[in-house]
Amino acid sequence: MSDSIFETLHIINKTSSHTALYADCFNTLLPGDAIVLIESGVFSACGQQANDLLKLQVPLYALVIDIQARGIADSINSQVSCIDDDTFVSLACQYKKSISWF
Amino acid sequence: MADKKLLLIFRNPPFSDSSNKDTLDIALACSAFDIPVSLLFLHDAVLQLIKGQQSQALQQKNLINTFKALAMYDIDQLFLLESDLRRFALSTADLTVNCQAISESEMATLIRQFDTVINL
Amino acid sequence: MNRDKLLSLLDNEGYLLDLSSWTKSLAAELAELDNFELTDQHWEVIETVRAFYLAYEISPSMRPLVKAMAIKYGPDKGKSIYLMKLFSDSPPKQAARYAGLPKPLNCL
Amino acid sequence: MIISLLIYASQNSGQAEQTALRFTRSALAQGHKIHRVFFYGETVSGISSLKVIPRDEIDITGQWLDLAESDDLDLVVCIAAAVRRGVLDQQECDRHNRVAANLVAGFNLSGLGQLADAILSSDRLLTFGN
Repeated sequence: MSDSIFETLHIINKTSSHTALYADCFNTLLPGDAIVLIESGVFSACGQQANDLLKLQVPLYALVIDIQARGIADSINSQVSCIDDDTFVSLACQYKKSISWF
Repeated sequence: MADKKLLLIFRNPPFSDSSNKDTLDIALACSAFDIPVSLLFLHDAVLQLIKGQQSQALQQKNLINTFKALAMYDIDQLFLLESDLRRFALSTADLTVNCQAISESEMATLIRQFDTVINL
Repeated sequence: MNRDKLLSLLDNEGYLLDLSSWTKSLAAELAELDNFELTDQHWEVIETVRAFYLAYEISPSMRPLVKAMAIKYGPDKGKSIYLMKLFSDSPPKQAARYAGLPKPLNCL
Repeated sequence: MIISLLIYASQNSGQAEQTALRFTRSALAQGHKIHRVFFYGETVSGISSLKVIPRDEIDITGQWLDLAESDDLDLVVCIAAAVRRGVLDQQECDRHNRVAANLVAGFNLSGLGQLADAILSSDRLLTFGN
């Protein structure tokens, strides 16, 4: 078993139009956490929303399969780490727990 | 078997989809397995707890009475946000169960203490 | 009531189909069907699960039943061992059946 | 690691189940143990053998079964959620005097205790929902 050194992995699968969901997630973030954007959540890896998320100072990941499916590969903020399913699983193991925001 | 502390998050008002009931059922089931369960009521979920709900005319089973049973299942760690109480002009005295009102920053540290979080 | 009539009121697990048709004498007949004799101590439990259901709209599982018994009848009767000795099946299930309540969820 | 999944989604909205399936495949490929996949809420409506999938669409339920066969997955459907949505195995069909059982073979109906056990027995619980 690999050692868990990170805290909470926040998994978001909705667009930022779900303002309450994003607010809840932000309110619970602490240093040591990270955010993974999946499904419709990957739209938040672009534009102003990406800037807002990066300001939170936690690692920001986005599932590449969902990015490609939505045709936004060219618009992803360069500071977002685009990950495949295997890395998603690795993150889920490296962080002590996950919270799914949906 | 390691002790697992479980946090269940409620986010919906009464008479919405089944997620409040589904989450409550998880709480009762986990209590039977001696899993320590705490509950966090966010935003509209606070409205689920208002005293004096009379839903007979809706012909829909009301969860409020089952929430009152939580203490009988030794589930007494219930949390909500001070900001939500202010938003809905409520106080904890308006609620049918005994809840602890916390700030957003306290919520973040609260969540840290749990091994598993379910947020339906 | 004859056996067939009585069985027609129950589901396959012996729980009453129409919860509103419960009476004390029906409870006694349901127990008789199991060759089980209801004493005053059993009636205390049956009344406790009924009161629990009326208050909370849920049939109690073991832990809350024990707690409800302790509140009403004191620590000696608020023990799972006391209830286990009293009933032949799982106490929350058997008491719910005689009390005309739905099967308790999540019963171990 | 030992991982369990809780799926709380509808097959007719969103892609949560597809994401969960890919996650499961990837976790198994990396050598992790999937202790249980627990299907809850609206998800269970889709685990009916009476469902007809258009020929040009993917049958996600069938994909779970393929994975269960190759990797011995424990696919548990919440019994209370299933029965109220008309998804019955033979035992529940008999119990409630219904015309037919329709739970897809390979999935098992059981109580929320199986979710509690999954929480206790796993290093991680991942929720996929919509």
